[in-house]
Amino acid sequence: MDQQLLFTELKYILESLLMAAPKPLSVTELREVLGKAAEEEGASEAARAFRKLDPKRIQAALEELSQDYVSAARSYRVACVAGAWQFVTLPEFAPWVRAFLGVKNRPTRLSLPALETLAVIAYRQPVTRAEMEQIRGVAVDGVIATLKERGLIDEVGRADVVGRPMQYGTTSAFLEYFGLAHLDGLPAADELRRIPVVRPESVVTADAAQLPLPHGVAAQAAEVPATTGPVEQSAAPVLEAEPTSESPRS
Amino acid sequence: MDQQLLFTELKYILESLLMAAPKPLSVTELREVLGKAAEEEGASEAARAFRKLDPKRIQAALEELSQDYVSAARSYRVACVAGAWQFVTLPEFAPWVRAFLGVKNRPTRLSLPALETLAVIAYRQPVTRAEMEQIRGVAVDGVIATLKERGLIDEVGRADVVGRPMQYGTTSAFLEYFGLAHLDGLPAADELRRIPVVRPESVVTADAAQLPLPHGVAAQAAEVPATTGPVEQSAAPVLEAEPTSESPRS
Amino acid sequence: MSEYRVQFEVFEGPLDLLLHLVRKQEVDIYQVNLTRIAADFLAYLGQMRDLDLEVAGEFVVMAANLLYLKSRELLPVDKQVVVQESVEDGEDPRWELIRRLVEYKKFKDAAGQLQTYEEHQALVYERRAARVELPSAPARGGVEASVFDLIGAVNEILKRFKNRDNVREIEADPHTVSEKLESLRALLLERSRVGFAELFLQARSRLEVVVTFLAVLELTRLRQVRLTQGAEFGEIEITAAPALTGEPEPPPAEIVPEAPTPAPLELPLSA
Repeated sequence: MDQQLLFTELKYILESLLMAAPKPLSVTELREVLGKAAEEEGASEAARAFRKLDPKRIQAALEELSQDYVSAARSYRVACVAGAWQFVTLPEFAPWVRAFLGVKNRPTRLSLPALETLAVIAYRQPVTRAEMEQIRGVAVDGVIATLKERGLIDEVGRADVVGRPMQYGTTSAFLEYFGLAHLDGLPAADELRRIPVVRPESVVTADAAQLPLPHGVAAQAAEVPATTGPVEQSAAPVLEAEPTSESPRS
Repeated sequence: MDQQLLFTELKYILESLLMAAPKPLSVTELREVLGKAAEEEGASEAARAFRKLDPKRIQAALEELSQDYVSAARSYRVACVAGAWQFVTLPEFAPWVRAFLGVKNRPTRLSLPALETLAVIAYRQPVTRAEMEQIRGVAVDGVIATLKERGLIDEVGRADVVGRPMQYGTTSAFLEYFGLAHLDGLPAADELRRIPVVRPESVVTADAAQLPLPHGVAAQAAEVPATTGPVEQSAAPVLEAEPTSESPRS
Repeated sequence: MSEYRVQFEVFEGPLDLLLHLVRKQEVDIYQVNLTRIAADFLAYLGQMRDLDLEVAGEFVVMAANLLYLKSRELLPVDKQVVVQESVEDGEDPRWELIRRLVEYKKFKDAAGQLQTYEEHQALVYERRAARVELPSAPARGGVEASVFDLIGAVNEILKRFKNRDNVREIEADPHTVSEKLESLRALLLERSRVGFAELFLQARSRLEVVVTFLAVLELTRLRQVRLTQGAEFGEIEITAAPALTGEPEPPPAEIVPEAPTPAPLELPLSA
């Protein structure tokens, strides 16, 4: 069988498995099933062809499958949530599905402070309480307790600084709750993870403009996680506006 | 909305229901769901449009849906089996589906005694150990432990009789295990729940709790724990029972 | 802090309030007039006090910070001692505040996005397939049939009688469990293997179906018969177990043969 045909075949096999499964399936689980089917007595040539597949190929087939449903006008699609693939109904059919299955067993919606804190944790994990408070400008104790109780975050270690404070990270329940495939699926993930708030070339406030430009960038760089590397000024994705050359005062 | 559009909409709604439902659905059930959705607060115009649909229209929409899948090249289709509609995978994908259900779906099959006990609990819950033993004629301690361990049953209260024995009922894991939406989904539920088999005065098989024991029964009686105690005749609704020479109540 | 939020939920903290004030100025964060912002911020705190709302510590700290920045700006540029410091620190306090604001705003936006996802996900239902009908597979050894398989099968058979039932059934029905039990035993001794559905072919009423079913259950319980399926969802077969054929087997089997003549089973007659 040629490669393209095999790939299409693989896609349909995966599709049939998602259809028959009583739960979402990860690439690893799907790969195991393919392996097992290949080893069955009297396995077909096709079955044997999928014996030891590169997980990347399975991933690619699932992604193509998912794309198929985006273009097909149906009431459901294939989605990846927390690393596991599944068929899900589209939101516009919720009224009927709800009438049948009942309201989804979800706890009450998260408060805005909880969502903000969760966003900080999600993008900056592992993160300490002090870091969260620095970003949000308020105490986060109560919110952390709530988020932990709901299983959306957990303690993931201790920071290597004085006092060895607890660090927090998000759980897979977090991904499930928001329907995210994985953390990279967070909106604007790159931007928020890297602290891209770079001082504009022409400076913000009046007096600063008159300074011999501080090697302020250097100081800032210290805050940037080591892995990020040096921050190019030109690459600075600025939030929503042009930097100004004008002093706001005046 | 014009008729054709409504019909197409209906088709997709039914499709989403079949997709989300953990069991096959009959036209009657689907019609009920549509009715329920129409009565929800804030139901959309579309939802209200399907309030009291002619079952024939639902049937027609399902048939058209089924046709859609015949022409679509997918790994599954919509089928009607024994009057109930569902998504089923195509036979050519059976090797994989079987490999999956074989590996993943059931860690270990329940033993027949476990299933019997589970059936008794499912149909007669809340039910005490004594009642189960009365019905099954053997001690159920081990089986209860197994079922509890697997999360299929749980303690749900205490019976209002002497000794206040623990009562058991099935859990939601039970429903999942058997792919049931709710307890009413148990096969022949009404039928089997209603059979009030009258307890015999003298029992055929060993029923230690109730009888002046015939000698031959001694061996089995040992299996029944002493704690079982006398069981109220009238409080013994049983699933399966020994025929009796005289009905105690008639 | 939590009591603060309860009382004044509009702003979650000083940064939130600052962002709001920046928006009111209708300028970009980078262009914000700190002097005006400081004044607005203090005014807002004053209002809170007037309303007898407790002003949280974070707000007070921020107010102090803003006042400091404002005082700096009021000085002529050449008098700003801080400039040197700022070079040393590599950090201009104004810039630092703006950086925090920009960063905070991004997280606030991200939180808003998460909220959208949250709402969306509440409306999404995942498929939880029931066990799929498998085309009969070349199963080895046969699978043991569960009670549920049985009940399912009976249910199917009962459906056939749904429409046929009529008043006649109210009359004494000849079928009893014990009778069925005996005829089943006889049948199995003769043939040693019977199809489950076959048992019901001759049934003429719902009652007879139920009675037959109970007899099968009873025989299973007594381990006199075994129920097997060639494949999952395949036809259920009943075979004679050693206990029935007279070979040595555990006690339960020995008890039944002595069964006294049983009375008819009482069933509710579905009207």
